[in-house]
Amino acid sequence: MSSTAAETIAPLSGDNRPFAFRQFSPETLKTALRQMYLIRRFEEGAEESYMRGLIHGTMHLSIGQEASAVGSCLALSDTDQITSTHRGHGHCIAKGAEVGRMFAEFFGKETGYCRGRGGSMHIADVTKGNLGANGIVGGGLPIAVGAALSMKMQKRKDVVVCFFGDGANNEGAFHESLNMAAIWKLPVIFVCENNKYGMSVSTERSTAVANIAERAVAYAMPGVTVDGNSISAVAEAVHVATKRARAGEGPSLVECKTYRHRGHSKSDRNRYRTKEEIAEWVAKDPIGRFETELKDYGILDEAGIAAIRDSVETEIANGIEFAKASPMPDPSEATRYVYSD
Amino acid sequence: MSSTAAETIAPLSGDNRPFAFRQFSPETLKTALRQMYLIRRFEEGAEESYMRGLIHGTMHLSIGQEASAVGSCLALSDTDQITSTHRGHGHCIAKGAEVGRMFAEFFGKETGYCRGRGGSMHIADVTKGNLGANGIVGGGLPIAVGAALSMKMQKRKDVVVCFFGDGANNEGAFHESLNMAAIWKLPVIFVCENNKYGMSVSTERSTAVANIAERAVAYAMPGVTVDGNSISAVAEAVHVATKRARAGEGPSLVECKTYRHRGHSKSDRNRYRTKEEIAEWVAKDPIGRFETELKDYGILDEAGIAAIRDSVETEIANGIEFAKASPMPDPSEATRYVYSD
Amino acid sequence: MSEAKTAGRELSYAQAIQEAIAIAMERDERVFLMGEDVGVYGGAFQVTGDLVHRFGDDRIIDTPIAELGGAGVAVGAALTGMRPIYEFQFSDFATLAMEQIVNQAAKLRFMLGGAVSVPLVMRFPAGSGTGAAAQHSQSLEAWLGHVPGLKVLQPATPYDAKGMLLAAIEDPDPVMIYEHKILYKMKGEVPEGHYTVPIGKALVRREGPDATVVASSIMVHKALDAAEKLAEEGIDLEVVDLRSVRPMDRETIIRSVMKTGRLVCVYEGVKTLGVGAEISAMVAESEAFDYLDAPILRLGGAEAPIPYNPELEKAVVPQVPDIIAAVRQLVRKER
Amino acid sequence: MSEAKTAGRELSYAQAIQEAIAIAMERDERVFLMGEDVGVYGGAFQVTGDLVHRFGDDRIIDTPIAELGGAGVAVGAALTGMRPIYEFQFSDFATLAMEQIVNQAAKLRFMLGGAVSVPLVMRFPAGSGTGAAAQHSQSLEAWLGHVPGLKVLQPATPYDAKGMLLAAIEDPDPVMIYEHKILYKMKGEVPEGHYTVPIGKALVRREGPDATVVASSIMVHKALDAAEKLAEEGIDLEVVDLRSVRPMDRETIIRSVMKTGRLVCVYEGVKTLGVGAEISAMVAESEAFDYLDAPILRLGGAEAPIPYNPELEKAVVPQVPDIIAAVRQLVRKER
Ligand SMILES: Cc1ncc(C[n+]2csc(CCOP(=O)(O)OP(=O)(O)O)c2C)c(N)n1
Ligand SMILES: Cc1ncc(C[n+]2csc(CCOP(=O)(O)OP(=O)(O)O)c2C)c(N)n1
Ligand SMILES: [Mg+2]
Ligand SMILES: [Mg+2]
Repeated sequence: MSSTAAETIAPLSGDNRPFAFRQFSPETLKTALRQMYLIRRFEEGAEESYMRGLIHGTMHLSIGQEASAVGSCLALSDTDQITSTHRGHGHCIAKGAEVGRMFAEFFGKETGYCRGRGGSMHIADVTKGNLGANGIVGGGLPIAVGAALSMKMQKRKDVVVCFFGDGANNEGAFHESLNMAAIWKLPVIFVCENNKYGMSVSTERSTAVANIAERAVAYAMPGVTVDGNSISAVAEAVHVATKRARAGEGPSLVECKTYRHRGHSKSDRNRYRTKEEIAEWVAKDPIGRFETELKDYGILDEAGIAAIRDSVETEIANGIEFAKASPMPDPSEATRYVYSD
Repeated sequence: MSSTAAETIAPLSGDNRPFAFRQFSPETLKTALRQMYLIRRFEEGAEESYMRGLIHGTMHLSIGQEASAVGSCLALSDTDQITSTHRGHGHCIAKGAEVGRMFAEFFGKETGYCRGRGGSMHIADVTKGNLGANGIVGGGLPIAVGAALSMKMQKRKDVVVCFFGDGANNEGAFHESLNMAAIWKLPVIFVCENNKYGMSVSTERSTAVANIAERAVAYAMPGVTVDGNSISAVAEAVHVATKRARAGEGPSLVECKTYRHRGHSKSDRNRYRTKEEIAEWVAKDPIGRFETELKDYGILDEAGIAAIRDSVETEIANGIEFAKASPMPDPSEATRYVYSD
Repeated sequence: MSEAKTAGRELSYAQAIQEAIAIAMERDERVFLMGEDVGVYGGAFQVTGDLVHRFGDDRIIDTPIAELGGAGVAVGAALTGMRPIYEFQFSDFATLAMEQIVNQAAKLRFMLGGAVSVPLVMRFPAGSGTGAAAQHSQSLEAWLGHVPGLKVLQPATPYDAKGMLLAAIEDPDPVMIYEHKILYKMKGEVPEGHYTVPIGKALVRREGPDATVVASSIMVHKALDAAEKLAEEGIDLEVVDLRSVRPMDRETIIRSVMKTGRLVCVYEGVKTLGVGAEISAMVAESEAFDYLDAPILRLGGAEAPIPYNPELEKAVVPQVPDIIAAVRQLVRKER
Repeated sequence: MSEAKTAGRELSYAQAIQEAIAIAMERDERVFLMGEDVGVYGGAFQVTGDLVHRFGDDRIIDTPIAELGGAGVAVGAALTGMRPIYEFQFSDFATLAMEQIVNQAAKLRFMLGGAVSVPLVMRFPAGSGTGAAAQHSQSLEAWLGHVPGLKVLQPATPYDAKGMLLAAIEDPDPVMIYEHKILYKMKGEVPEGHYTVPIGKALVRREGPDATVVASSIMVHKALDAAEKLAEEGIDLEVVDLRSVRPMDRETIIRSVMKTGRLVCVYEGVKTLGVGAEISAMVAESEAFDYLDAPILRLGGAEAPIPYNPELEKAVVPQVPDIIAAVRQLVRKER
C-alpha cells in the first residue's frame, strides 16, 4: 500500500520479520492476539445476547476490523488518550476495558461503564484513557484535538489517538480538526478505519479521493495508507506517528484499509455489497492472519493458541454472567448525573 | 505563481499579451476597468457616507481586491450564478448591480436591493444571478454547490462562481462543499480571495498549507493560485475553470492572492499588519496595474481613462442622490417578507 | 383537502411518507430528495425504501455524511428553481446544520426583501423509544419552532404524515417536519392519490367537556389512550393534536380551553422551553385566561438527556399513567 | 459572594468580563481562553483587549474560523483537565457548533454515568441594536435553555457579568453565557478582585406591589426605565432580573407574582418559544396561578428576523413604550 509518511522503521540488519515482530516482545504479541480474540468473541457474544433480547437498541459490530483497534493501541499507555466511534467495542477493549462491565453496559446495568445510561454507542473508560465512543459521526474528532491541546498545555508526553471512519472523513469536523491539530502541532494521531462504506455509501461514491490519507496534504501532515488487516502494518504506522507526536512535531493521519464482516447495524439489509466482496474480505480476516504470522515466527503453536482462546472463552462467559447478575439502575435515578453533584 | 490546473490557455503564435487582452474585445476590457473604478468609488462613497452617519452598522470594504471580483465575473452571463461574501460589494457590481440601489440598501431604503432589510452583508441581485452576500463566513459555499446541482438537474449550461475568503477555507463547510461538488462533478468554480487575513489572523497562523489551492488535491479537483491583483490572471484561471464546468467535467478551485487596503471592518484597530506591508500592497494596486496594461497595449489613453473615471463619478453621485431621495421602509412593515404572501 | 379518495386503505406512517414523496416527484420534476443512505439502503428507517429504483439516483440522492453541507445544498437548490426534500437520518444530526437552516433557509427571503423564496422541506426523524440513547433520541422541534421564517410540523398519523408532506412540498417557504421514529410502523387510514393537510391547523381528535389536552406527535396517541381510561371514571377529555408548532393554531386551542376551562400540554421534548411552554403561555395571555378553572399543567420530557436503559428511557418521557394522573389532579382542582 | 470589595469603582460590562477572565487565569492555570480574533485584535467587541500580552498566546488562543471544531476542542480540553473559555464572535455563529454543545458538552457526563464532567464556559455575544442585520443579531438563549446538562446565564450588569463569569469558570459543568452586545459599553459598579454571583438566582431589581416584570438581559434596563415612568402615573412595578435561563429561579419569580398578582415577561428573543414562554408557563402551573389577577403578558421579539434598517430594527424588539403600554393594559384589567 502507498505511503507518504516521511519515516518508516528500518529493519535491523538480518531481521526481515514485520515491524511488530521486531518491535514487541512475544508476551506483548500474545496479548495482542488475545485482545483480538476478546474483541471478536465479545462482539459475537453481544450479537447473541441481542438476538436473545438481552440488549436493547442497536449496535455496530467491528468484526473483521480488530487489527486496526489493537494495532493502534498496542504501544499506548493508560495515560495516552483515545476517542472512539459508534463502532467502538474494539477500541474500548484494546484500550484495556473489562468485558464484564462492557456487557453490563450493553445490558443496561448499573455496573456498566456508563451505569446503563450510555449503551454501546457511548461506551467509555476514562480511567484507561478512553474518552468514549460517539454516536455522532465525526463527533470525536475535535474532542481529540482538544484532548491533545490539553496534553500539550499540561506538558504531558501523552498522545491522543482519534479513531474515525471513512464516512466521517467527509464531515466538516474532520477538516476543522485536522487543520487545528496541524497549525498547533498537537500530539494527535488520526486513525481512519476505512472499511469501504459509510453505512451503505461506498467511498467511491462519497469521497473525492481514492485514499483518505491523500487528504493529509491539505493539512501539511504525514498521511499513510496501510493494510488495516495487518496488525503489524497498523502498529508500525501508528508507532511512527506517535513518535512524531511525542516529539512535539505534530499530528499524522493513518488510514487503515479494512472491512466489516457484518452489516452496518441491526437494520442493515445488505443491499449495497456483494456476497463475493464479503467473502473475499472474510478470507483476509486479520485474526487468522496474525495467528499464522505468530506461528510462522515461532511465537505461538497450536496449543498456545488454543490456551489463549480458552481463556478468552472463560472471560467472555464470566463477563456475561457478571452482566446478567448485575442490578438494573433505579428508575427513580433517571435524571441523575445530568449535573455534577 | 504555482498552478496545478491541467490546462492553461496557449497564446496564439506571436501574441504575447496577457490572456485577457487576447481573449476579450477592447470594449469588454474597458468595461472591466470601468467596473473596477465603480467598485472602488462605490466603496469610497460608502465609506464617506458611513462617516457622515448615513449608514448604520458596519461594512467590509474590498478596496484593493477589485481584480478578483471583476476578473472572475468577466465572462459570466446573467444566468450564471454567484454566491458572495460579507466583503461582497465588488462581486455585486461585477455581476451587474446598479450602484444606486446598492447605496439605497446601505442607507436602509425601500428602494434598496433588499428593501433596506439586508444592508451591506446581504446585498444581492438575483435578477443578475447574484444569490447574495452572506454574513456567515463559509455560508455561501454549500449554497453555491446547491445552485450548481440545480444547473445540472435543469440541464442548463450555466455555472456558479462561489467567492469565499482565506478565512472561510478553514470552515467545515468548505470541506463538505468541495467534496460534494467534486463527487457529483458540478459546474462550480470556487474562487478563494486570499487577502492574507481572516480578520486579524494571518493564513500562516490559521491554515496548515501555504496556498489554499493546495487543498484542491483533497477533492481531486484542479487547484490554481494566481496573482489576484492581475485581472488577466484571474480571468484566465476562471475561464479555464468555467470551460471545464460547462463541459460537465466538474469543479475547480482558483485562489486569488490579493490584499484589502482597509481594515477588516469599521472596528479594526489594525494591530496585526505593518504599515510597510500595507504600503507594499497599495503599490500593487490592481486598478493602476490594469490601467498601465491597457495603455501599454494601446486600448486606452489618458483621455479615455479620464472619460471613464468621469462617467463613474457621475454614476456614483447619481447613485447617492437616488439613495438619499428614496423613502425609508414603513416600520409597520417590519415583519413583512418573512413568509411568501 | 383535494381529490382525496376515502377508501379504507391502511398504510404505515413510513409508507405514507414514501407515497407522498412519490406523488410529489411524479407531479413535479423540480422535486427531488437527498439525504444519507436514502438510495439503495432505503433510508435508516426504510422511509424511502425502493424509491431510488423508481426515480433513479439523480433524484433520490445519497449524500456523503455531511449534514451542514447537505442542508446548504438543499438551500442553494431551492433558491434556484428546485424543490428539494432533505432527510436528516436522525434529527439529532441536524444540530450540525443549524447554521444553514436558521441563518440561511429561514432568513433569506426576509434578508433579500422578498426577492427570493426558499421552497424546501426538511424531514427530522425524532424522539425516543428505540434504545439509541442520548444522541439519537432528541425532540428539538422547539428550537425550530422559535425561528421565524420556518414552518414546523409534527404529524401524528399516517394520514397527516402524507398530507402534510405534500402540503409542505407545495409550500413556497421552508417547512420542517418532525417525524416520530416510533410512529413509522404505525398503521392508519391513508387515501390514495394526492391530498394535502393544511399547514398550521390543529385538530380536535376527541371532544369532551372536562379538560383539554393539547398533545403533539406520539403524545397524541398516549393522550387518546389516557382519555379512554379516564372516560371509565367519568372524566371526558378533549384531545387536541397540535400538528403545527409554527405557526401555532391559536384559535383551535383557545376555543377548546374556553370550553373546558382546563389545560394540560403533553409533549415529548424537554419540558423547559419545550412546545408546551408556548401553548401554555399563549393561552395564559389570551382571552381564554378568564375561563381557566385550574393551573395550566405541562407534561414534557424530563430535565435529562435520554438514557439508554429502556426503563430509564421510559421514565424520562410522559407515559399514559402520567397523563391520567395530571388530568385527575387538574379536574380535582377547583378555583 | 466572596471577598468583594465594596468600592464604588465603575467598569464597563466588557471590562468587567475581561477582569473576570484575568482573575480566573491568575488563580487557576487550567483556565484559558480561545476564540476568533481574541488575541492581538482583542476580540470583535474588545472584550479580551490586551489579555494576550499579559497571558501569552498559549493561553489566549486565536482559532481559525471554525466554530464547530473550536467548540469541540474546548470540550476535549475540558474533559482532560483544562478549564476552557470559548468565545463565539457572535452568538449567531454558534449555530455551527450546536452539535458539540448539545450532543457532547451537555450530555457527556450523563451518557458516561457521571464518570466525567465538562467544566467549560462558552460566551455568546447576542442581541440586536448594532445594525448588523439578521445573521448577526439573534438572541437564541432559549435554544440552550431547552437543553439539560447546560447552565445558561444572561448577565444584565457589569457586576453580574464579572461575578457570573467567575462562578461559571469555577462551575464543574458547562455554562453558557449570553452577553448583550449593546451592554458591552454600559458602565456600572464592579468590585475589585474575586467574587462570584450564584448561578440560578434571579434578582429583584426594583420592588413594587402593582405588577411584576420579569426581564432578561438588556430588557432589565428597559423595564427599569419603564418602571420610572410608570411610577409617575402611580403604577409601582416590581422588576425581576431573570439572570439565569437554566436553571430558572422558580422561587423568586413565583414569590413576586404571588405578591403582585400580575406578570409581564420581557425578553428580546423571538416571542414564540422564547424565554418568556417558560416564565409564563412556569407561573401558570404553579401555586401563583391562584394569585393571578390578569392574563400573563409577554413582550418578546417580533416573529421576524432582525432587519438592517435601524427603525425597523427597533420595531422588532420590545422598547420602553411597549413595556409601559403592556403594564397599563395589565393593571387596568381586573378579574
Ligand atoms: C453526524 C452523523 N450523521 C449520520 C450518522 C448516522 N450514521 C451512523 S454510523 C454511519 C456511517 C459511518 O460511516 P464510517 O464513518 O465509515 O464508519 P463505519 O460505520 O463504517 O465504521 C452513519 C451515517 C451519525 N451517527 N452521525
Ligand atoms: C461563521 C462566522 N464566523 C465568524 C464570522 C466573523 N467574521 C466575519 S468576516 C471574518 C473574517 C473572514 O475572513 P476571510 O474569509 O478571509 O474573508 P475576508 O474578511 O478576509 O474578506 C470573520 C471572522 C462570521 N461572520 N461568520
Ligand atoms: Mg466506514
Ligand atoms: Mg481574508
